[in-house]
Amino acid sequence: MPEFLVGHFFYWFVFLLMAIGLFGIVLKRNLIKKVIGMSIFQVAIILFFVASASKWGGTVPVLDPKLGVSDASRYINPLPHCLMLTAIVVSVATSGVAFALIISIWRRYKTLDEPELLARMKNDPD
Amino acid sequence: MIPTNAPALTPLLFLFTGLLIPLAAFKFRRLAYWLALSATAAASAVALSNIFRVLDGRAIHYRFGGWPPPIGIEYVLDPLSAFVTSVINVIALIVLIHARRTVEADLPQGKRVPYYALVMLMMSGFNGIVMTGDFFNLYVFLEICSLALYGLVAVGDRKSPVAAFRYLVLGMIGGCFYLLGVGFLYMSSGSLNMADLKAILLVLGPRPGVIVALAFMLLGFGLKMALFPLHGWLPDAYTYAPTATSSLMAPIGTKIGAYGLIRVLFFVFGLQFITQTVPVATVIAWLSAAAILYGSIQAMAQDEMKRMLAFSSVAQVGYIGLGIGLANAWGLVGALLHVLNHGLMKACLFLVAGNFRMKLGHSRISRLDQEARRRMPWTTAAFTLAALSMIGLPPTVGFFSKWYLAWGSIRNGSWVFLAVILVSSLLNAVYFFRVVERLYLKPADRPPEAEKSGAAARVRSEVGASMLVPTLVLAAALLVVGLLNAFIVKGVLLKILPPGLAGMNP
Amino acid sequence: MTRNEDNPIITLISSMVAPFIMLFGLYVIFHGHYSPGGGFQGGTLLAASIILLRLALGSELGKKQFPSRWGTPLGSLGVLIYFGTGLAALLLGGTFLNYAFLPFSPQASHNRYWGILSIEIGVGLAVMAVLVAIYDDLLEGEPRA
Amino acid sequence: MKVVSYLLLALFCGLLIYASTGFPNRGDAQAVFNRATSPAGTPNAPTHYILKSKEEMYTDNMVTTILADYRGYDTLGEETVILTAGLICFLLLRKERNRHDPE
Repeated sequence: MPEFLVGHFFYWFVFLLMAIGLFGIVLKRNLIKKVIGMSIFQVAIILFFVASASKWGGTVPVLDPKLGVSDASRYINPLPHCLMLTAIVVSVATSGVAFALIISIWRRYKTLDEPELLARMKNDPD
Repeated sequence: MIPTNAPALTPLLFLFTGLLIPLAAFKFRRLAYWLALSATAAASAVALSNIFRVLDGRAIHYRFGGWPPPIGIEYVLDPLSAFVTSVINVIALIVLIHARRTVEADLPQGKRVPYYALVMLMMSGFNGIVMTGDFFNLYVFLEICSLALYGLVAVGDRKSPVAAFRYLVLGMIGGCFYLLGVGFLYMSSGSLNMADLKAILLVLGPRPGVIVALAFMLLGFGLKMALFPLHGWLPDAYTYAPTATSSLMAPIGTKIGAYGLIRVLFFVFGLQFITQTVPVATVIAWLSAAAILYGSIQAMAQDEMKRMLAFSSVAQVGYIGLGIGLANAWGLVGALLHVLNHGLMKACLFLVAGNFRMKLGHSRISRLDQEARRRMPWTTAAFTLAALSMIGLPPTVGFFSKWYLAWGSIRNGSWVFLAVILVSSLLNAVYFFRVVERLYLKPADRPPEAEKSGAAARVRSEVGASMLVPTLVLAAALLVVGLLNAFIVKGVLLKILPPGLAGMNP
Repeated sequence: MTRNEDNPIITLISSMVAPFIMLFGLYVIFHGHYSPGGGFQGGTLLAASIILLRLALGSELGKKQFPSRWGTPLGSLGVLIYFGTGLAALLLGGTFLNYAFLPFSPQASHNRYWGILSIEIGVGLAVMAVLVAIYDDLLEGEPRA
Repeated sequence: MKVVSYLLLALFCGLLIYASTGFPNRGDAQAVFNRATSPAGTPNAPTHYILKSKEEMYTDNMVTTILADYRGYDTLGEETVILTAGLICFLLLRKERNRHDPE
């Protein structure tokens, strides 16, 4: 049981981080705070993948001449790192687009508060 | 060399055009549209020929970088992906022909170049999703097409950035849920390749990680395809997007989610897993039934035609989901046929709404009357035909997919779903005849100016040929595909069925 | 937005530091084969040096160094370098992105080495150009700093 | 509405924790995704990457080899994603305003 706890507590922290991110997305009223929540959620997923890559006693996945390549367990798993580089770029791109949208919302409605925004949209013809 | 490379060509072709347009348009801005159009035409031709290439049952595999599957990424062209790519590419081609004038009306000169580039990137994402045999690669292309769609939506009406932002938030959650599902699958099995995972899952059996991975993938695809409780982004996005975008995303966008569901449920997890081990199929079927009723009832209450069509899309996605959830041969054939049919019908209806917007300046149902029909007889005729098809009158396409879905419900003994299909047809009739009645029977509020001045010449002002022909082609396709549906079902769709579902004799 | 006109320390330090950041970005791109790094990380550093100058010297001077209208075309050029490397492999008889078929060297592993370098350059260029372009676009239309 | 949101969040966490009970311990070199072959007997990709990347690509950094070669197509998609973001910002915010923006 303690072994299970030591082996899993990190995942639970990451899950907590995901829940915080989702909380921000769903319950915050300000659009910028929603974007912050999105970033937290994405970072939590990235942490989750990277955490799964670790091996006790393993080193960074760059070939070390002293270690050689005979034993795969000496290097941590490089695949999740590579996948998460892609996911980081995706999250950067999503945030960029979100801010572009927020700027054009601000230019048209002069507010970023969601209930206020909906009220102003309702009064808007079109 | 070329035939073996063919399946990979369509996403790459779109990608290449999407990269070329910003460069070429530095000098020649007008080139953007023609590049996009010719790429789509070429891709449609390749996709249609691919159907015949894989019908003998042997899938074409394409290894990127020359690495064998679990090591590298591969594209798999099997009958399912060949069918779905043909549907989306051909519909996109027809819509793009129509899009030229509406984009000119909706966007200033300098913005058309990035617009068409984004359309190409979106199509590359769609094709990539359908072709790929690797879960993470699917995620990357899912993000490409979702991102492009957020941008394409946000240049529409005044309220469109808000709609696009909501779409972005929900789409991002969907993408992240999918990625989380992939992560859980990877943690449980150590592989990202679909075929490899299928073999591993047979050995592993139902583990907590695998079950939750399935749940998250369903949530992710459900958000992308706007299945009932997850449809929040759809109505606003469809309503406020520019005409070209909404007529591109309505027939194609939700189908990608449906494709993902079919691929994951039937071709990776397998029939046994989704019906007996973890009965998610039943959940999907009930949600879809709710979606059909909810979408149809909401559609009756709408005044703006695009918004009505959007809610009707929620209902139609429900039909596809119902077919998937029935998890028998009839249901799946019905769902696949409805992917094609709903694509054609919705494209036609959105083009009609675009035509109304172009010529009348609005598409509000309460302001339509005989005057509109007199001015645009062909557009009105196309609308009527599409409405009949949505209701499901034979011999239009809408009838046949409902026929297969109804048979699937009967085979499963689920009379509730049969009742839902019948009731929804009635509801469809109500909300479409409301429009048709106005167009044919309601006299114009004010006498047309033409009568006052005594000249009846100005009465007819139909849209130009580049907009009218695609609309009419789609309307005609509703009849032709309806008449040919036996060939499509026997020749293509029955070959798609996964093992365990084959052996149906309609 | 208010701005202290011509703060000499900020101007001097950032214009001194920016070239070194750029140099380090290039190092990260080209040294990605042997140490943590690669196109994306290096491209981000290059973009950081350009954006630093824009922040410190103001957009007018910064745009002399890197005009904002270059952003999108350079970005697609970068992706096109990547795509072209893959396409060259396809045209030379392999599958898409199979660098072993590139004509750099008779040895497949060396070919792959050079292929990776070529796409890292494309990635770096694309990331730098697009990040600067996004920064410029987000600032566009704001009151002049 | 707020209560429903909190309940959904709790459900989300519960689902995740349920899933995590099936995971191998963190750092376990014998976990299913770290072995030489998968349970179905197919080769396991990360092990191949670690053992073969020097030989096949003459490159020390395994992350680079995966990023650029073994899974190079993903990276092409990634570049496309960021180019898409750049194009969207161009489309939304460049000087030539949309019809509805006030000057």
